[in-house]
Amino acid sequence: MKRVQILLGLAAVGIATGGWLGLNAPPDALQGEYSRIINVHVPSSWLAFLAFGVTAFGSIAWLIRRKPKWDRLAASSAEIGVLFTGIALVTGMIWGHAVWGRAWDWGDPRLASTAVMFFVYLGYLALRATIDDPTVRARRSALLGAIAVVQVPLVYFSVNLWRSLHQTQSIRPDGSTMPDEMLRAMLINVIAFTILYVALLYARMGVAKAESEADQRGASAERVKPPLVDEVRDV
Amino acid sequence: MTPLVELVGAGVSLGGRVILDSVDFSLGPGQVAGVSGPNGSGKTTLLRAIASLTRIDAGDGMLLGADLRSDEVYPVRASVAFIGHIPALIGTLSLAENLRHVVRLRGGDEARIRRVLDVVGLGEAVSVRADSSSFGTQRRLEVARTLLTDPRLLLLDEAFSGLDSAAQSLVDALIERTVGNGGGVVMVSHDPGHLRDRTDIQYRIEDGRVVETA
Amino acid sequence: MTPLVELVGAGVSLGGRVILDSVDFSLGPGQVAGVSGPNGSGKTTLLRAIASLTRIDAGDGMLLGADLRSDEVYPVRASVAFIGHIPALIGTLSLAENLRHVVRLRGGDEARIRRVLDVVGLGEAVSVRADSSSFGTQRRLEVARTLLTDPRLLLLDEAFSGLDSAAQSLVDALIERTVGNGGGVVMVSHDPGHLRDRTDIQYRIEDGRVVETA
Amino acid sequence: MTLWRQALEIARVDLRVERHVGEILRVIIPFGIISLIVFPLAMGAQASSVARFGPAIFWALAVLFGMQVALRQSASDSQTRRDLYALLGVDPAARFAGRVLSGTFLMVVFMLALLGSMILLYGPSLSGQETFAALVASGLVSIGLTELGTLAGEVTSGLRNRTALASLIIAPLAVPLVVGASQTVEAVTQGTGILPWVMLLAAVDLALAVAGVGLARPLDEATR
Amino acid sequence: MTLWRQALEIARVDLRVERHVGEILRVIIPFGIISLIVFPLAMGAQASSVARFGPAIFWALAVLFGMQVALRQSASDSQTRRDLYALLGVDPAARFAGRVLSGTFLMVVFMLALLGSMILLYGPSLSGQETFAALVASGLVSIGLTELGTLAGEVTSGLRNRTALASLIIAPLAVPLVVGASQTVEAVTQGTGILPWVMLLAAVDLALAVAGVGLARPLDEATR
Ligand code: HEM
Ligand SMILES: Nc1ncnc2c1ncn2[C@@H]1O[C@H](COP(=O)(O)OP(=O)(O)OP(=O)(O)O)[C@@H](O)[C@H]1O
Ligand SMILES: Nc1ncnc2c1ncn2[C@@H]1O[C@H](COP(=O)(O)OP(=O)(O)OP(=O)(O)O)[C@@H](O)[C@H]1O
Ligand SMILES: [Mg+2]
Ligand SMILES: [Mg+2]
Repeated sequence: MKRVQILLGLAAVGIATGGWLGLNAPPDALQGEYSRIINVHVPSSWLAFLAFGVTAFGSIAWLIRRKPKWDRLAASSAEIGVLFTGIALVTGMIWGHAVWGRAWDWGDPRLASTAVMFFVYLGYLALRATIDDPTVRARRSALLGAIAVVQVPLVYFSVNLWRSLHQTQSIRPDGSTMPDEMLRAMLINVIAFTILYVALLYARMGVAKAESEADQRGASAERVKPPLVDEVRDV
Repeated sequence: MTPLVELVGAGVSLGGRVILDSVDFSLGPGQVAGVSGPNGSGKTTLLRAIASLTRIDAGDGMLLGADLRSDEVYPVRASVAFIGHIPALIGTLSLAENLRHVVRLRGGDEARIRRVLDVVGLGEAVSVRADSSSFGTQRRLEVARTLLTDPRLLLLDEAFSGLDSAAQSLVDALIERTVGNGGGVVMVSHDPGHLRDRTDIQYRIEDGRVVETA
Repeated sequence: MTPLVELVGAGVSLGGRVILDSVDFSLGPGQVAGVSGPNGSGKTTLLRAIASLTRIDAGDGMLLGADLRSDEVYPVRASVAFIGHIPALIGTLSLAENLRHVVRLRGGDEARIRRVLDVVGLGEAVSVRADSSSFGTQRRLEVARTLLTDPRLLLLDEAFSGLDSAAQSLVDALIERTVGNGGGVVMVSHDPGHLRDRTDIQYRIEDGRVVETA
Repeated sequence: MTLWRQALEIARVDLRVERHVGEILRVIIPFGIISLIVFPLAMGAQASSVARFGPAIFWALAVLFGMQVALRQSASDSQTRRDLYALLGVDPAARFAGRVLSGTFLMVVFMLALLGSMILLYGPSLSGQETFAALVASGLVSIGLTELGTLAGEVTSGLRNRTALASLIIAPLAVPLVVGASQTVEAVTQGTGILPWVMLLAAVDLALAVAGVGLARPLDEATR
Repeated sequence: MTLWRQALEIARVDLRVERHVGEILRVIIPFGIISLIVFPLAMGAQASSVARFGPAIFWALAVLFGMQVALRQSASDSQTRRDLYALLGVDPAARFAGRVLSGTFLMVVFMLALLGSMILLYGPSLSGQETFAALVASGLVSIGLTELGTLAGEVTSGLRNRTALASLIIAPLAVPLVVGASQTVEAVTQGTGILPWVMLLAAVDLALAVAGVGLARPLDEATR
């Protein structure tokens, strides 16, 4: 059986258990059923960071080694990262809608900086989509990937510094007041999601490889041929 | 038999300078006119004036029956083809897309595009971006464009430059075809050889004046 | 006597396509090499690779003692002059301003600018904007730029096109001077005549491969 | 008829519809949203009161994007390209119309993304009617601003330094547009009729369209 | 030394070119001012409170429009031009520095125009100190934005719809600048120290400068 399938299987099992536990754990006193969203929200938030970290790693590795696989790693991880950041944003907004009564709260820096991070990597992907030449694409996105990773903490820092001057009406000190069962479920989900991420990463990289080979074949067909002068009259 | 192009004492000034000074020029159907002269003498400006791309501000001019100094030129412009010093393509579009754009704007049969591309030898390079294809390839694409629009007046400003020998005969075929259909050709070249055996009449320009007609 | 340029099995790919494939090329001091081949065969790419403007991604290459695949090229680039298909000028600057920009960037004596402009016959057109001067004028300005930088390696990509006969002999003088100073010249042309009586060695390229060396 | 066919074709190529529209959307929508995020961050302590500014910020950003259209335009329209079009029998009016079409398309996309995100992020208290009014207004403003942008582009690229003033004259015309737009929404809030405002916007759009088409030839001539 | 001489020369020529083309001063500034005007108008009822938010709005708009200034600059860098510079022995780092110099100059002009109009239009109660802080911040923001614009311009050079793409890439990176700038002024108002914010801005500028110079060569390679 292929590595990807094994990983996917593991992830499925993990998420099933995590989900089951999460659904049966006693709901949070304050938030009721909505607190269960944490089982998706927190794992995806964590994966966002992991994925973008890997993108940075791939980018730098490419700059040093210049091997296509590092470019594929960076790109694939960025795509998955954007996906999970999106999930974190959406689940977060749903959750917020439920517990704060509004989807977005400018009082929590984490929100703004997450959103910004989300767009940094959307930009990264948009750049890739615009470049046809594989080498140029690899070079430029590797540089952007490297710049981005310096910039994510910078945004976090600045936005937090920004908030710190103003009275924060914080969501929660931390998850500690969560019921233990809920916390356990969440941790299992975090692990399961991480396995899922690795599986998706492998899969996506495989596809990317196939794509680039297809491009190669397509491109190499193109050449300029001698003209058919005699036919000029009748076209 | 009315001439395709007729300039009488035509003058052009650009940037406050007189570039063309009382030029007389005439081209009849089926004729090929050659234009030669030193750099900066006004050859390109003459072609642009004939094509109504640069307005004449002295004398009179007719292009395919339209007064060059009036709005009559708008409708006739579409029957003029111009191959200039630098290929006029949209760099971010592929070769095929460039031609499709032309056909759709001008009206015509998109099916011909493939044929024409084969004729100019670009049948297998259609999906290359124009600005990442070689200079000569871009030149060939301009020839292809002209083949698609088959014009009544063909203006060639050193159209042979950048083309390999095979592609150069392509331009010759283009000239023949235009002339064959009763159109006219004006070609600029620095190579006396090029002009000698192709032209019916030759104009020599030196700083903005026609100094010799043969 | 080390060669000025040496390519061994050099390859270049662009847009995911192999453009140059295991090319061997060598140019010694005082030599003039000619390059010919059909449109799109890779001549310009070869010149760009030699000038380190396009990186070779296979084989090895040396340019004026610098490894083409390393950062050693940065210092030597300034001794290379390239006249390409399309004039490389800043259109919104005047002819004189363009040259001054060059001199100031590269270091050198601004006083020479006037002299050089006279030599290329642009002494009176100095204040015309580059993009509103004629194509041949722009070509001449490139010759002027090369005269100012007097390079050790001169790369000419159809440098004669667009120039009138007088200006063409200017390019010949440029070639002689470069060779005279122990430099080297690589010239691309579609005109066998141009190459025959100017070059010591000729390369013919087809489809990115050197198919013939004479 | 031809003029329209040409305008549509130019718009198509402007957007390179078949391959790159997706790409454009992927880029423009996020940009709009980020611009929204910038404002509260700039407001510091009062960030929480951003809800009240939602609409104002929305319209200000509309102007920003209108200007981008102007610059996009002047960038893509080189003299060579103009000449090419001229000899393909493209009427300058068709070129203007085409640019406005593609520009408006981008602009509308931008505005919709902006409106949606604005409501989510700032949570302003917009009634259904107000939202509707905002949508109508956005549409009309998009057209108007794009027409302005395109004209401004034509003027700066075409006449170059000959008339530095021209674009300074054109740009302020954006004011009535955006005022009209914001007032349309205000009117709903205040319960007064929105018709006069909608009419104003429509009138400006029309006037600009007429101006654009009418000036197309003279502007084109001015570059020759 | 050479690197500086080259940078200065490139900046000089950039400004010269801008004087010929003049898009930045002729299009971006007017549009920037318009969106300032639009703001209170669009706020309708709360228009009165515009004075309080003047600075915030200023910063947001300054950054958003400033991005465009930064981009227009780097747009002028065609491949032909890069090649020309390369064979003149211009180090990519010098090109970066030169662009940043000229860009910063234009940006400062833009910022001053906007700041002036903001004070005129909104009449915010800015103390001398606050105005000073604003000026300092503007300076630092101008540098940072230009560095960003130049970097983004390099990364996107020669690509389709590069302006939109570059805008998207810059916008998030500009967040620290907005925050820093607005907070610098706010800090004065609140009597808390402005140092941390000035430091933040300076840090960002420095980081970008290092990145720009350090990545100049790889970035240049990336376009070959
Ligand atoms: C990647 C960044 C993020 C991380 C690391 C993160 C992490 C967390 C964690 C650990 C919790 C559970 C602990 C707690 O309840 O406070 C939580 C709760 C929450 N998050 Fe996030 N989150 C992120 C982004 C977001 C975003 C973007 C939103 C909204 C759009 C959001 C909305 C919420 C809400 C509403 C809660 C529940 C608040 C409460 O319990 O009262 N989060 N987040
Ligand atoms: N940036 C690029 N991206 C992709 N392909 C490119 C690029 N530049 C050149 N090519 C391809 O490389 C091939 C060789 O181009 P090159 O300009 O070297 O040809 P050439 O021999 O100079 O032709 P010509 O005689 O027309 O000048 C062409 O098929 C062209 O499409
Ligand atoms: N837009 C313009 N503004 C000002 N002067 C111009 C403009 N276009 C051309 N000129 C001037 O007109 C003169 C003739 O230019 P033109 O291009 O017609 O010369 P040409 O005969 O084609 O030269 P070449 O052989 O170099 O192509 C040149 O001196 C040029 O400087
Ligand atoms: Mg000419
Ligand atoms: Mg070539």
